[in-house]
Amino acid sequence: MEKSPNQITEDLLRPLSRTSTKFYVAVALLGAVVVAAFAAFGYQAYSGIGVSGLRRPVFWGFYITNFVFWIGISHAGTLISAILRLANATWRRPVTRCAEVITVFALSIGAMFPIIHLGRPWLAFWLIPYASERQIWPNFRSPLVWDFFAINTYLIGSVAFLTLPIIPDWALVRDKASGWRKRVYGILSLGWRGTPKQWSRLETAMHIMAIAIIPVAVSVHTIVSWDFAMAPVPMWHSTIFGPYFVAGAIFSGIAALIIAMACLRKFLHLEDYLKPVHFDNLGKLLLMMSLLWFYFVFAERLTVWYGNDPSEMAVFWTTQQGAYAPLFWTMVFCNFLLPFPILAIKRLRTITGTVIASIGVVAGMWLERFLIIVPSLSHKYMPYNWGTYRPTWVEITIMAGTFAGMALLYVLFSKAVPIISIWELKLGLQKKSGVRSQETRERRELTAGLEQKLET
Amino acid sequence: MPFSSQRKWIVAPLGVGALGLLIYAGSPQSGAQRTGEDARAQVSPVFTPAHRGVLDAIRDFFNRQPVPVQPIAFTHKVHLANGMQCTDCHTTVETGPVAGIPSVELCMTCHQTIAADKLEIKKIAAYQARGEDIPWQRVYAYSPTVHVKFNHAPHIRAGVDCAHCHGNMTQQTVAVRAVDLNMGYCVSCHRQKKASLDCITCHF
Amino acid sequence: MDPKIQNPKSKMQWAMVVDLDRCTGCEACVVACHAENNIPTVGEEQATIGRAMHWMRVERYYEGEFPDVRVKFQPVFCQQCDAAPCEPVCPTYASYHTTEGLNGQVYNRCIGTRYCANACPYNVRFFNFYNPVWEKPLHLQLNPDVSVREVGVMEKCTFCVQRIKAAEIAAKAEKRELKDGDVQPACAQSCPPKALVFGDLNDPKSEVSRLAGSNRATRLLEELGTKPSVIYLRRESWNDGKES
Amino acid sequence: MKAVYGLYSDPERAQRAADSLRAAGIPDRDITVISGEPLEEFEFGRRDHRTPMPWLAALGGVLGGGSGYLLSSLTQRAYPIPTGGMPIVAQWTNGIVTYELTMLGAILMTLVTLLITAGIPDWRAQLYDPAVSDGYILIGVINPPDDSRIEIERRLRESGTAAVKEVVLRRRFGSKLQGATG
Repeated sequence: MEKSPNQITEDLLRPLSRTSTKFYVAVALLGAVVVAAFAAFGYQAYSGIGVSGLRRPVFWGFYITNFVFWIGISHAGTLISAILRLANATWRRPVTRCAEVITVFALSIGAMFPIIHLGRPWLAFWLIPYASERQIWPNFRSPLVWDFFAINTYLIGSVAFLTLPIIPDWALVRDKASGWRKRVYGILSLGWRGTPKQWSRLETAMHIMAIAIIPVAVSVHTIVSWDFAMAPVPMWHSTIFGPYFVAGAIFSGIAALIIAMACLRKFLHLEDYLKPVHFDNLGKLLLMMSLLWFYFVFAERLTVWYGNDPSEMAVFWTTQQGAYAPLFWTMVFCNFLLPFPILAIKRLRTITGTVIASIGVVAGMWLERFLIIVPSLSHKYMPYNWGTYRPTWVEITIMAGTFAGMALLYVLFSKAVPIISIWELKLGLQKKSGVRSQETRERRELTAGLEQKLET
Repeated sequence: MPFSSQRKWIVAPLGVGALGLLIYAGSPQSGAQRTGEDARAQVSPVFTPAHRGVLDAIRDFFNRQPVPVQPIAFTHKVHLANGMQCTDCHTTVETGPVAGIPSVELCMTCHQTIAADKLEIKKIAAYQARGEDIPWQRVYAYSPTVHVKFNHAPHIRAGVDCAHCHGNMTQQTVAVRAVDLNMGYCVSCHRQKKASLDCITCHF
Repeated sequence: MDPKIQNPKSKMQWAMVVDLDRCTGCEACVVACHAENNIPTVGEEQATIGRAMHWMRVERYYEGEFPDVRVKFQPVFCQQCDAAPCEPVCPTYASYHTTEGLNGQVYNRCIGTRYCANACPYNVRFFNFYNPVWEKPLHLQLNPDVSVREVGVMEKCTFCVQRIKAAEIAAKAEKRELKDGDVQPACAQSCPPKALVFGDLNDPKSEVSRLAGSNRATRLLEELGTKPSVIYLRRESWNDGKES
Repeated sequence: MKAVYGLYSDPERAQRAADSLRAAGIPDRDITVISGEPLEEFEFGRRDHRTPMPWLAALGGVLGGGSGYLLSSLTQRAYPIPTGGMPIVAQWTNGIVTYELTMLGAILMTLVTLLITAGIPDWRAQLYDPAVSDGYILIGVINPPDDSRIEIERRLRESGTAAVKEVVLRRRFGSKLQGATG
């Protein structure tokens, strides 16, 4: 059953105009958690980072785990949507925007963690290269400064990548709305009219952005991995980290996207737009990433095992059989043993199936980041200095706050912006129904005739 | 009910948040007892925040220092006009890290007789009588957080004029911060004179 | 490997020699270091979870089965590496290489990423998780020549840089070169069996240069390529003179 | 300022209207076309298709990369922090900063080019009709010559629109986005 263009407009604008009490309840509850997290951070900034569970030798813990996790999640959108855009995959149209939103929000949240984890967060601006009377600039050798540049480039790029195709949709809302909404969306839509020139420029710009954003996304997670790989810490100092992290990021990103789409489908009644075929296709992608993830883990572990370096073996065994083994094997279960059969068997690759697999993957990938950071730091070289780590309520509250914050931002966003790109959907319809000018039709017939001739 | 299943996943983070608040409210380190130095020691025997309050922290962040109010309206102008040298009172400037503030006795060696009837001199005499030193306030103080270890002697030996950093003292009564001694000021002079630019020359 | 590390940019190369044969594990160096460098004591509770601060520590490794147990002592402090992993990772140059071959730590520049501490293979960097306070009258024992670090900054052994600077200024005032023995860090000064010797490795006549030429000379985790400036003289007395 | 326009429910008719206006001697650039979605399959939807945007993006990349390289290498020279025998200007790591700023330059240049060439933001009153959002395509002429107005209206109507409208546009910042219909 195909929807008419006007039906599409009506369906997708409904969440913007109608607000249920449940929306307010959700915002209040999520907002409460976010406020609690901000309070926890204020308490930490005031008292000192000692209120977290960090200690010698585990100087990085939950905060950096969450940093890597959220930056990983952010690869959902821009990368997937850019690839699908460039590959001209027609099924992408309802998916791209909800993916790009994840990118922008997850990246903003992730970028907060390096600041949260600082001993003196009020001096975080020293990472910005600006001329000061001190005449000292940031150290461009430091992976943290690379992070600063990479994340900012990615953030600016993905905000543009998300916002540009929204402008025509805002213009649509402007035309349909009345009162203060009309004025607000009138300003937001920047006076968009929809002349052929505007459409053409927008599509060219999106094409260039899609080409530019893919290498940026790859570089961002590579650089995040280099935060670890540049330090001579057992099992960090490895060339595999760049691609391993990029693959992991896309893996968790797709999983987050599937969960977000399932929520949207259910709560915003978008059953006719986010169809089983989308979950099926994303499920296949997730399956491929799961296999790729397993391949990387296996390659990394096997190399370490054969290398038999004593300091690396200490970390290896503690994750394989020691204190961190329960977490390690949970991770393997969540990232491979659980999603693999679900996604590989066509009958199980339903919406429910992919969502279950995705929840497993998100949890598993969080654990993966934790297992990369903590066991290595707690087993560094000289056994006299081995230690352990346990988070405190401050870290847990801040982490809960970021998850709630992500959900909150998503809920608010889907209230302000059509979560599925209306004009792109209509464009898809137009292409499918074959509305074409006389001239094109003639040209098509001509080429079809030529092909027939060539075949015979 | 489309939102009924949503509630379940809202409850989890909220529970954690509520738990966090509960622990926060109950933790011994929370609360408002952290004002003043004495209260610090009572709350935690070892640790406190770096500043006494948020305002203190902000002032330090922007390097705002209080304008010193001196107990005696000392006038450099008059002393220098009468042919005294800086080193007559600031005796250790050529040999040590600090220039040295003259003791009340040193003041009184001259002022026993000179201008002994002036009001301000009587104040000095009173300090001497009580066996106290004059509580001079620092004018050129580095914030403790910048960790600068300045040493006067090498600068004097390198021929840096006192006025370079302290302004023209022949025109000042009580010393005022005539020069903003920020790092840029130090570094440009070090560059000019080809002195060390190693961070640890000053910061350790 | 050539025991001398040449830093082409500097005249000095400050180094320490630790004679493991002489070390008795008395920890006088640890106490002296605490007193000299205003190192805070963190209290029982914090020390239990691993936040104790000792720029200098004496590691103990046990050998053999009870009752035939022997203890090996190994004083460990910042190795002042020539190719230090802590330096390039600092985003603000708080951790950097000084012209005299030290690993400088500029407290005021430190924003507390703790990246240097992770990168350090020797675990000799310490972090101020809270703001340290000296209860009265203990604040009177603070060394005025050394900074009192505040919450959120890293710190570590400086080779008593305040003493080095003082000696250099004094030598310059007397218009002469620094000579071997002019500088003594607190730990070396207080070591009863003289297991710690400090000096300039670039000066071929110095005591450290002589000891560094010993066939017992070795360095900690040398295989990592950090080129430490601390030279350990291997324990030979247990092995009856044989190579261990 | 005045404008005459017709609304067309399907692109074929809009195309016919545009062709008809052109036949009447109205130059291409005076014919306003507005649609709620890109109509690349049609001739009138492909106007102004050529753009130097990719080249400008590449130029932006070059500028960004150049400034990235200069930023990192000049600041390292400005205060040469000793690095213990390692180079003061570290080319490999500066390459990373250069790379990121290259991409940033390309992205920003694309963005700026888009905004300038697409003529946004522009909140002044322009020829527009909210019916575009209902799927209609607007074909119109701004400031038609008085003598040919009747002719234009006739041609617009002939091409198959229900109503030809005339609007007066008030060039005032922040005024309503569409003028009063006449």
